[in-house]
Formats: sequence, structure tokens, C-alpha cells
Amino acid sequence: MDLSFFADPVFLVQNLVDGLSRGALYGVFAMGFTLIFGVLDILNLAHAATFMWCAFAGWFVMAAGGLPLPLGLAAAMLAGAAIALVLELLAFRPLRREGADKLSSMISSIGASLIMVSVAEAAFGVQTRRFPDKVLDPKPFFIGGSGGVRISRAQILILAASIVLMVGLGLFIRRTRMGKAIRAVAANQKAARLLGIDVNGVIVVTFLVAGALAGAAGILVALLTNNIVPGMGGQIELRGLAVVILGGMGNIEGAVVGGFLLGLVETLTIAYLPGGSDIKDAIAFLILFLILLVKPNGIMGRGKAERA
Amino acid sequence: MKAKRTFLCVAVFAAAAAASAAPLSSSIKIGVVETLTGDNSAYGISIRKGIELAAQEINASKLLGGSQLALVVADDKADKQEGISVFTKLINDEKVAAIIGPTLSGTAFAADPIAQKAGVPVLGTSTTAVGITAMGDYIFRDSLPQAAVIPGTLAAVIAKYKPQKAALLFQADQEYSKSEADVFKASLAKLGIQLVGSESYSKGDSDFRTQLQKLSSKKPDILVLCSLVGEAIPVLQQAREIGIAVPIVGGNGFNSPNILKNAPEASEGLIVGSSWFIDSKVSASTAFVAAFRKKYGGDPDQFASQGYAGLYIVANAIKNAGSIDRAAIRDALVKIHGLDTTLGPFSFDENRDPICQSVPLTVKAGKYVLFQ
Amino acid sequence: MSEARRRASPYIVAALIVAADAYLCIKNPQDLDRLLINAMLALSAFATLHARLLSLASAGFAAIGAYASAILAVKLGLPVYLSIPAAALVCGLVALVIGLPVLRLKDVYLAICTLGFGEIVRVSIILLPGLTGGSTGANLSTGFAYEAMKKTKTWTLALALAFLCYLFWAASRSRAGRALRAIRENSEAAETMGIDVVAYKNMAFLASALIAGLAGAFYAHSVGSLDNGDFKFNRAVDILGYAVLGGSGAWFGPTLGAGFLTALPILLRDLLGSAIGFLKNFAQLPNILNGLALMLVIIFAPGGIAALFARAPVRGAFLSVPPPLAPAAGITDKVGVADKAGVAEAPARRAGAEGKPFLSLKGVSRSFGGVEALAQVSFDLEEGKIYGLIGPNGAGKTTLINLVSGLMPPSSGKIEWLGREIQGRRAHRIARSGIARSYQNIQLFGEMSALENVIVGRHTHMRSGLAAAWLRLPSQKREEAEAREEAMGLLSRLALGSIAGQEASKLSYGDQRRVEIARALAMRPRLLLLDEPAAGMNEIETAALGDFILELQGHGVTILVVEHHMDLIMKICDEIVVLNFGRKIAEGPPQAVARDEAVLEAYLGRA
Amino acid sequence: MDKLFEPGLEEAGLLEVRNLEVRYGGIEAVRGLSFSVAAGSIVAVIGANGAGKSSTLLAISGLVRAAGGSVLFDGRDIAALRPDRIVRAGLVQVPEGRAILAPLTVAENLELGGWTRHQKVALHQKVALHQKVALHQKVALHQKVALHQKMTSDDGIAKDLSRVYALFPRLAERSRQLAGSLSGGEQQMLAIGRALMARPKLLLLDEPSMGLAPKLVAAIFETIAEIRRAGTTILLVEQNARQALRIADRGLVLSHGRLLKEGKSDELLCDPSVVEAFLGKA
Repeated sequence: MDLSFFADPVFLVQNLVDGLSRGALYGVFAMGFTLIFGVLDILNLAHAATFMWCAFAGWFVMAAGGLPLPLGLAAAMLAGAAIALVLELLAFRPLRREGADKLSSMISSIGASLIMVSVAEAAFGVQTRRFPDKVLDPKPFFIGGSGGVRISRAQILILAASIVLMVGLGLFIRRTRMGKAIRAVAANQKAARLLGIDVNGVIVVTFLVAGALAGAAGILVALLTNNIVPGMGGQIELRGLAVVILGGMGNIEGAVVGGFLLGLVETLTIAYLPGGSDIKDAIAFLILFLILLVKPNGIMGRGKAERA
Repeated sequence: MKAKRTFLCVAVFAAAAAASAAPLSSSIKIGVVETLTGDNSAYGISIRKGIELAAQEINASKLLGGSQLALVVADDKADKQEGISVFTKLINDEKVAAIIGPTLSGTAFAADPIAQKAGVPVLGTSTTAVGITAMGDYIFRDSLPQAAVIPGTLAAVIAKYKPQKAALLFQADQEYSKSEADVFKASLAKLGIQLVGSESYSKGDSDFRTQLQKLSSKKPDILVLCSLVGEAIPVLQQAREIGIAVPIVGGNGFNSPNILKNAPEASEGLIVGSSWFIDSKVSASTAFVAAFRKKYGGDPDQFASQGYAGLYIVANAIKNAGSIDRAAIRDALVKIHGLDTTLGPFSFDENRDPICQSVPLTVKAGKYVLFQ
Repeated sequence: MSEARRRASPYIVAALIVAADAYLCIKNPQDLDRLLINAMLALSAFATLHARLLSLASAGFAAIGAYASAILAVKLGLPVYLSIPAAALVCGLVALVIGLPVLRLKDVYLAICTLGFGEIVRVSIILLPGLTGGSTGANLSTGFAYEAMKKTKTWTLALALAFLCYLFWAASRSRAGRALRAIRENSEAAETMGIDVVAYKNMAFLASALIAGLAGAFYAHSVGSLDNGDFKFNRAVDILGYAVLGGSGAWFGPTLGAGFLTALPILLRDLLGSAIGFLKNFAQLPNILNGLALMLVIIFAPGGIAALFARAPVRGAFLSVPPPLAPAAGITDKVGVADKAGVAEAPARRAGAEGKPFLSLKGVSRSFGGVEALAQVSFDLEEGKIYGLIGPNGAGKTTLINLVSGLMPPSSGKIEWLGREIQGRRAHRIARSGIARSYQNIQLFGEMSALENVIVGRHTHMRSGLAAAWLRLPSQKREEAEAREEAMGLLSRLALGSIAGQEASKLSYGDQRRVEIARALAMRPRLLLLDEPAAGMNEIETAALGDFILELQGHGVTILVVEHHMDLIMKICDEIVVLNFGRKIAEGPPQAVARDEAVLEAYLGRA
Repeated sequence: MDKLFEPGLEEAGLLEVRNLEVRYGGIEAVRGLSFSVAAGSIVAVIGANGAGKSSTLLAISGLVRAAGGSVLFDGRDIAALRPDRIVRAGLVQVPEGRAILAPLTVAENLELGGWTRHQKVALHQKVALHQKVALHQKVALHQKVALHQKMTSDDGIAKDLSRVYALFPRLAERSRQLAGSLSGGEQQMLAIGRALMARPKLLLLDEPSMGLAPKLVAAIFETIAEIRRAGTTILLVEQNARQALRIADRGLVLSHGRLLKEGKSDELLCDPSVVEAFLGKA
């Protein structure tokens, strides 16, 4: 333990800020992931590829097209929704029938993601791309003068977005008519049918929403990391899974909170443990491992993880 | 002087050629095994571009008289088993005279022994890890091992800034970045600079602020960054973003036009050491850059240059051997001496590692220039 | 498509895959190692998936095995024929340690947890450079010289895989294999057949780890160098792909899946590599087609390749089929077989515990959420009698049977069986102690034949374990044959001889009910719990069933039957217990109960 | 189609089931069943477990694809329709075991019961127009009610909600609770109330009395009678044969997926063979 840092409140606050924004990044990515799982309980392993394509869509609109951030965000979310729709129709619906077990849809999503990533590589190349500074000024603010706590616009944006999306999605799911239908389908498809709900229709809507979320995540993550490559999805995917589990499968708020948790754990490990940056991954996954064993439904989960 | 040497060589190898069993055929197959798909394909792709440009020139210039070079390109997918598989395929089915590649040292450690066993010369153009060429007398490379670059660079930095304390950031789970960092640590120690902090990140990380913050809190005089091109840009930007003002010394990954293009402000003043850089005044290099821009309409990077040089080295060896007999080519490679390449006059040492210039560079006004 | 083609298609698919692989490996022997190792990894994934465990730990275990064997062989100079098995054992140990906690999780949770395990393994490799070479990898530069690493010959690998395949093949036709299939089909029913589900699942996880470790070790010595990237996340996903695409229903499925997914990219590479023009510069094309194929195959064969075989009718499902018998002919035919049928021997196996109450419930309650399904129910059963348990739907009859058979613990109260308290004891132990049951909503092992279903009932009375099956000991063969014969006998007793070979799920309602009873009887129970055995049977069948139950009583089996056919109840029961709304409202001989006001009010429904 | 001349089919009912067949794998649950349900009546289906009662209902509501036969509702064949379309057409099932949405609140469950209503309102307006042009046309009572409400206020759902709460005061008390936390009886009320929110022309009830205390059973049956009085046609599957037949106009006796007997319920109540098999000697 390197105690000299604990004395320094600025350093501590700084790490909290960085940790939370790092976590927001995971959370935003995980939201769409967990939504699909909550409704269909299948893992959509093409979510990361969708997310990557959205980042590129945003890049073309903002960097190549020179349009401002809001338009880029909108374009990315649109692209995400479109891609998700195609995935639902081609990769998932055909497997939503008698005798097809949940794993097969996971496999077809793996196939889809392989295709999407390869096409992106062929189309865009693997050279890093980034948004021009005019999209979002990279110069950070310093709270309390220089030497104070630093926070960049991208960090503020992703922190805000993670909260807004979490609350917004929560309200959508809880309050709106469609949101209730989605929960009905998630709870009991048979019952939903008996209520006259077009289950496939509701599932399509779910995919559209999840896709749009992937779009938002793509832009935000790309802004924060300035590193747009076809592989960007695969790099965040595993942590996204971890976050989904931490928050409890299908739990929107859980995903974001889980993201914050993982982000803080990583950051504080790096900051305060000697050689922390080397062991942060081990620590992160160890915690995931332990939480699963102690609280299988995740920190906020009400699912049913234990074998009956 | 040089002409004289060349004459000697020709004389020597004319004899060898006359003796050797397999004379030059109309088409000579050269295997090119690079990582062309996946996260690491950035390197493989630009190497391939360099090689294909070289092949075009060589065939046009009749360097090998009547016979043409035919490239057999294969993707190793940065996977050991795939590397082994394509090596075997090229050697047994395609009967290649020599192989250039693979892109990553990890793959090389698995695949090169196949060629060694079969007696096929292999020239690595991007493998820098310790022990690559030690795998056998058929294994060569024209990529300078980090140990041959870094001390020189650091010496130049010390001469200018007189740093007392250095801090280091590298990617822990990546072979290249890790070994580069190890070499930096060793040479820093040798040069009596105190390493006040060493932090790492791992694949998939995109936020390096915390590591950088921790390092900057140790008040180093210079910051050393070992990253691959992908992470190099965000690392550099975030280092500047959190207000690190001290000179930054970058590893190999920072010698790329991409850095200049994507991190114009952040890269200003960046120091890297390399055997080649885009504005190199070496005649072969200026010609190469011009031809590359003409063919591909973009700037070549170090890997393209090394690939380009690599094929010229192999071609000259074949010419000197006057034969496509693999053993003869291997012997001719060993004897390559002071060959004019984009990397400057090029030779192999007794371990079949390259002997060529390595210059310290710095970024001024969006260009790599010699660092004094 | 036509019957013939449906029959043939799976074999054609398999043949194509094998042919493709053979072609590749002849063309490029180096690919054979890869194929064999992937097939081995597929088997490792199969071991868990077959038991319905969605574990992605194979890659992690392979990494452990690879590094363990490399270190043992290179650093400690162990010969590979020792280091490889040793490495597998290391994985086994790790599996035993993490297995117990981890296997509590189900489905995706287990998947993610095991992914986390893999990631921890990978990071640990990086964090132990002294031992593993860290992120530089295990190669010449870290003291793992190629010559020291590259030790195995392909034939040893092939031999090992062949041996593994034999083990799986032999196991699949053994008692343990049957038990695993039963668990896979319906783990709850399996539990009440006396199968220790948890133990079997741990065994499956252990097997998976051992095999993955073996594969990893072979990988190390086949490739000749290692690094932490060799077994990362996407490798784990590939392995899962082999097993799911191949189908986790039968062991050969995943091996075929591995064969397919290994051959495909290589074929694509070679075909497109020699293709013309722009394709040469389109390096991603093979990957794209690979993904496309993956999607198409799984969409058109969602159950995997093995499932295609399952759909093709079972060839020579079994030996001697007695001539078909019309169910209407009743059940009491072929009485001759009765003594063979094991029922007769039931009374012979009388344990002590005389004098003590046979089965007694003392204030047993069970509530779900807020709803109390069973409240303070107490009654005793005497050995050798037939008891009827009646009451309106939802009165708690099935709940009571679930409590006695141990599928769920009572919220309060005691259940004494032969003088020992058994409440809360796990179902398989209760089953072993001589309590068998049938289910109201039929719980057969749907994809197994009627005969197999009944043989599963013999589980607790069969001894021979895996070792015996692998050594093909005569004792094991004899036992299997006896079990078969006995099961056949029971089926014939219930007029099911003609359909013994058919898949249980394809049988008619009444037949499925009788198969369930046969399966329960195969356990030679002392107490038999029948939950609406006559539901879906016509009058004749019902009457015949009544006679059969009486006959069982004659053999000394005690029976508790839940039924709505009042005439059946009235005819066969010595005592009747009436439940209503979770409470016992009457108990006594049929006539008395039938006159009971409360009963008429509540159940027979006189207002 | 000789089936047309079967007893009970002379005047075409709201629901016409012809030669219905349902199979699960090898199990023939329903084997060529034909019957008719007249508008505004209660028809009770009785029979032993496994006689095919539930399978019949599932096939009618479209949750299980019929292997053969036709289901005519309001004159159109709905056998091929998706379940949600069938509900829109005005045929709503309360399944055995209630199938309530446990993680949603009581209020939300009821609200979702009215899911199809948005479109329905439009449909009602059509009906209204129809009536204006052709007043002679006979229209089900609840359509009149709906039309009336459409005229008086736009908030039909709120009105129905209050009606359901009036019918089941317990639900009003528990409206904020999660449906999963309700007792068996309350869940049954919720399931029925939820179905009513869809303003069904025909209500299919599968074992509404299952697992309920006698007095609750009585209450449920009273409610069912009341619902019919409000103009909703009801097809009722019951174990509790006697009580079911008491409130029903006609009864169907099923055995092994076939129609054993069919007739006026009071006749069935004193039919010796039926009493023997299903009512118990009383």
C-alpha cells in the first residue's frame, strides 16, 4: 500500500471521477446487452459488433460529413436500431421455435458478429480513426484551478448520458404502455399472447431500443477513448458481460451501477495498490467471480441464477 | 569502392551459380505470411503493401534477369496453428524459395521452426523479440531488435534533457510492448536514470488516465511510453490531456504517420528511435516513399518500409545465389553486406540480425525529423 | 423430404465432414494436430453440455494444462508421457476446488462465471513471468526452447483422442451414461429415480477439465510455444461452437462439429487463396463466409449435427420384441413374466424396522409465497395397504407427494419413513430407501426409448460403474442384459412390450402413463406413490390398472394413489385420505369417507 | 358436412368448433370434437383430467395449433390466426394456472388486459356506424355498452377498471402490489378481471375454481354468472362439475378427446351415467 496518496484528496477525487467515467463507459455498453437478455434470456454476442458499426456510422457523419455531435449521435442510434432489427430477423427469429435451445441463438449471434467485424475490417481497414476536435473539445476543465480535479467534456458527457439513459430507459420500461408489454413478454410469453400482445412485435421493439443504445454507446465510448477500430467491440465485450452479471441479468439500473462498480474497482486498484495496474484485471474478475458465488443474481438482481 | 565490392560478389556468386543445381526459373515463388485480418492486421497489411510494391519494381527492373518474383500471400490470423499450417502449405505445396514473415513474434516462434526443419530461409520484417533468429540458421530478420534501437535513443535524450527520473507505461499482456518496456528499463538502469514509476495496461483498456496520473504524481523528468499503434494515440492524447508536460519518449509503435495524422497536437515534441522514418534522406527511402505514395496514395510507415527492404534483400540474395536452391539462397543471405535499402546500408550480423542505422527522431510541426 | 433421405441425411453430412478433414490432413499433415486437439476440446465441452452445464471453462483449463505440461517437461525435465497426464491431473484438482461452488449456478450465470475463470487464468499467466514466461510467452526467449517443447508425435495425439472416444462410447452405453441422459432429459425425474444429480454434474465438470487439460498439454507440445493469447475469450467461444454445432446429445456430435469448424476456414482459405483477382486482396472473405456458414448450419439444424441422427429412427433399437398387443386386451396378459418382472421379488427385500410406523406424516405443512398449499397434515401408512388420496384440484395432493418423495422440503412438520425422519432429505436418497413415484403431468425421459426409461428405474439396483463399462467386464454386460430383460418383462406386464423400442415422447397418453408406472416399479419400491395414474385411460384400461395395482399389493408393495376416478378409488383402496384446501378433512375406509358430509360438501360438491 | 346436423348446431352460435383435433407428439388429446356455443350463453365442459378439456381451449385461443378441424368465431375461421389476433377478435382465455404476470403490479396486469383496446375503440366506431345504417342487426350487449361509453366518455379503460374493481374489491385494495404476492384466489380474480379488460365477446375459463376454498369457489361462480348477465358469452372448463353445470345453460362431457355427451345442463345434472362418472354418488 502506497499511503502517500491517501493524504491527497485531489488525487482521490480525481480517481473517483476517472473511475466513474470509466464505469459509465462499461455501463452504457452493457445496457442494451442486458435488455435483450432480460426479455429473451439469450446472450446477443453480436451486440459488440453492432456497437462498433455505430461508432463508424457516427464517424462518417461527424468526421467525414462534418456534422455536429447531436446529429452524429442520432445517426449512430438509427444505425444501431437498423442493425439490431436485421439481427433479430435473420439471426434470432428463425431460432425462436420448437426444439431450438437458447445456445443455438447465441451461436448464430457469434456467426453474425464474425461477419460484421470482418466486413468492417474489409470496408474501413484497421487503422485507428478518431473524431476531429471540433466534435468535442478534448481540453479538460480543472475544478479548483490547475492542479485541481480534471474532468474532460467527454467524461462529463458519458457520465451524464449513462444516468440519463438509465433513468430514461427505466421510465420507458416501467411507465409506458410498450414498456409494460415488454415486461409482460419477459415475464411470461404465453400470458402475453393471451392478452393479445403481438410477442414478435414487442421483441422487435426491444431489439430496436437495444440497438439504439448500442449506437449511443458507440459514440460515447469512441469520444472517450478516441480509438475507433473494427476490434473495439470485442475489446469491451468481456467487461460488458461482467457488468451485466454484476448488475443482475436483465437489470437496466444494475448494468449501470455494475459498470460504475467495475470502473471504480479498476481505477482504485491502479491508483492505490503498488503494481495495481498489473493486477487490476485479476482483481476485477476475482470480484466478479466472488459476487457470482455469494450473490448469484448480481448486486441488484432478482433473477433466478441458482439451480433449483 | 562499392562497385568493386559488387563486382567481387558477382564474381563469387557467378561461380556459385554455375555450381548450384537449380538455376533461376522463369518465375520464383516467394511466400509472404502476414497477419492480414484481426486486431493486429494493421502491421501485416502495410508490410504487404511494401512487399508488393518491391515485387512490382524488382520485376520491372529485371533485377533477376529473365525471371520474375511471384508472391504467394497468406494470412496467419495471428494464430500459431494457422501460421504453422500456412508455412507448411507454402513450403510443401507452393514450393516457395523463401518466406517473408510472419508479422508477430508469437507466430514466428511457432512457425519458423517448420521452415528451419525444411531448410527454407525465413526473413522476418517486424519480429523484434529476443531469440527469434536464435531458432535456427535459416531464420533472418531486417527489423532491428529493440535492444539495438533504444540505448541510442535514450543516449540522445540524456544528452539534451539531462533527466534524473523516468516513468514508464506499457501494455502488460502484449509481447512486443512488454519486451520493449523491459529493454527500456534495462537501458535506463545502465544509463543511471532512476525509474520512479512503471505502470501497465492491458488489451481492451481505453482509459489510461489513472496510470498516467499516478506516474505524473511521481514527478518524472521524462515519460516513456511503450504501446502499439492502436493504443499509442489515446495514450499520447490522455498523457497531454492530464497535463504531463515533460518530454515523452515513445517505443516503436509511436513511429507511424497515423500518430501525426490523428494526434497532431499531442505528438508534437514526441521522441522515438527507429531504423527508418518517413522523412529519411536515404536515397532508397526517398524513392520508396515517392513510389509508395504514387501506388497507394498514402504515407508508408516503418513496417511498409521494412517489408519493402525485406523483399529487396531476398531478391538480391537470390540474384547473388543465381539459384532458387533454398540452401544457396540462405548462404547468399548470410553474405548480404552493405546492401542499399530504405533502412540504409544493410548487413546481417553473425546471428542473422540486421546491422543498420538507428536514428533518434522527434516530431516537429507534424513531421518526423532527426532529433539533436 | 422423403423418409429414405431423412434417414440417410445425417450419415451423408457426417461422411462429408470426415472426407473434408481427411483430404485436408493428407494435404497438410500439420492440420491434423489442430483437428485432433479441437476435437478433444469439443469432447471436453460436450462432457459439461451433455449434463446441461453451460460451462465455458474448457479454454481456461486448456491453458492450465498447456502451461503445466510445458513447465513440467521443460523446467523439470519430465518426459512428456508423464507431464501430459500430470497436467491433466492438475486441471482435475482445480476443477474439484472450483466445481462445488461454481456448479450451483445455472445457464448463462455459469457461463459467465467460467469465462471469468478463464480470464483469471490468463491474467495469472501474465503475472507469473518467472514460471510461464509472462506476456512474452513460453518460447526460446523465456527458456522454453522449441526442441524441448515440440515433443509429441501426431499419432500419440490421435491415439489419445481415439482412447477418449472409446471412453465416451463405452460410457454412453453404461449405467452412468444412461443416468446422465436421464439428467439431461429431466433432472427432477432422474433425482426421484435415485440418481445423485449433483454428484453426476460434478463428475461431468471434472471430466471436462481433465480432457481440456489433456488437449491443452498436447497443444503445447504440438505447437512448441505458448502465450497468454492462445486460450482467450474467443477461443472459449470457438470451443462452445464445436459442441453446440455438433449437438450435445451424443458424444460424436461435438467431434463432428470440431471437424466441420476446423475444416471450413482452411478449405475456404485454400480455395479462395487460389482464386483470381480481387479475392486475393479480400483477406476477410474466408472469415465472412465462415460466419455465414455458422449461422446457416445452426439455423437449419438448431439441435446440432447429432440431433439429425436422433431424428433418424433408432436402428435395431433392441432385441426381442414380443408380438404387438392391443391395449384394450388389458394388462393382465403374460402373467408368466410376472415373477421375472421383479415385482414378485419386492417383498423378499424386507429391511428391519418392523414395529415402527411404515410411513407417518406429523403436522406437515408447505407454503409457496403467501399461499399455504398444505397445512398441518398428519396421517400414518401401514405396510401392505392401498391408500387413496383424494380432494379437489389444488387441494395439495401433488404437493404432499412431492414432499414425501423429497422433491421439496416441508415448511414444517415431520415425515418418518421406517422410523427415520426423511423430511428435507434429498430425493435420490429417499428413492434409494424404497419410495418410488409417478407424476400427474407425465415426466418421462422423452428422447429415450420406453425400454431405456424403465432401465433407468433399475439404476439404484445396478452396481457396475464407469470402470466396469470401460473394461467391458462380463459382470457389467450381464447386469445390463438382466436390467434389459427385467425392464422388458415389466413393459410386457403392462402390455407395452410392442412399443418398448419407441421414443417415449412419441407414445400415446395412456402408454406414457403405464411406462411411468413400469419405470417406478423397476425401482422395486416398498412404497409406491401414484399421482393420477388413470388420467387419460379409458374405462377398460382403468379397470385393468385397478387389477394391476391390487396385484402389486399382493406382492407386498404399499401404494398411495391420487385419483379422481372415484370408482377406481372405491374399488381398490383400503383407506382414503381426503384433502381440501391444504387440510385433511377426512380419513377412513372408502364407504365411511363417501358418506362424510364434509367430503361431499367440499369435493363431491353437494351444496 | 353432416356435422352441421348435430344437435345444438341448428342455429349457428357465436363459436362453432368442427372436427377439432389436437396432438402432442404421439398423444391424441382431442380427436374430432365438434360443438357450438350460442351467443350470451354459458357452456360448461366437464370430464376427467386428460380428457382433452384444456387442449380444446388452447386450440380455440390459438396457443396450440389444431392438428385438424375448424374453429368459427363470429362466422370467421380463426383456427389459423395468431393468438393476439384472436384476442383482438374478442375471444379471450383465462388459462389454467392463471398465467398472471407475477413481476408486474395488479394495476399493470389489468391495464395490459386492455392492450387490444386502442384498436378496439376504432372497431367499436365501425360497429356504431353499422348500427346506424342497419338497426335491425342484432348486436351483443357489451358492444352496446362500449358504444355507449364511446359516446359518453373517451375513457373506456378507466371505466372498465372501476368496473373490475367493483367486481373484485380485493383487487382494488391490492392494486399496487406485485401480482406474484397475491393468494391463489386473488390471482384467479386478477386473471378473470384482466380478461374482462379486453371486453371479450367470448370468455374461455379453464378451471377457475382450482385450488380455491369452497366459499371462494361459490363467489367465483357467482361472478361468472354475473359476467354472463352483462352479456359476455362464456365457455367454462371445470373439475367441479356440479357447480359448473349449475350456472351453465349447456354442458359438454368429454372423454379421451371425444364428445361423450352434450345437452342442457340440468338434464346432464340428473343423467345417471354422468352422475356416475363425474358427479359422484350423492
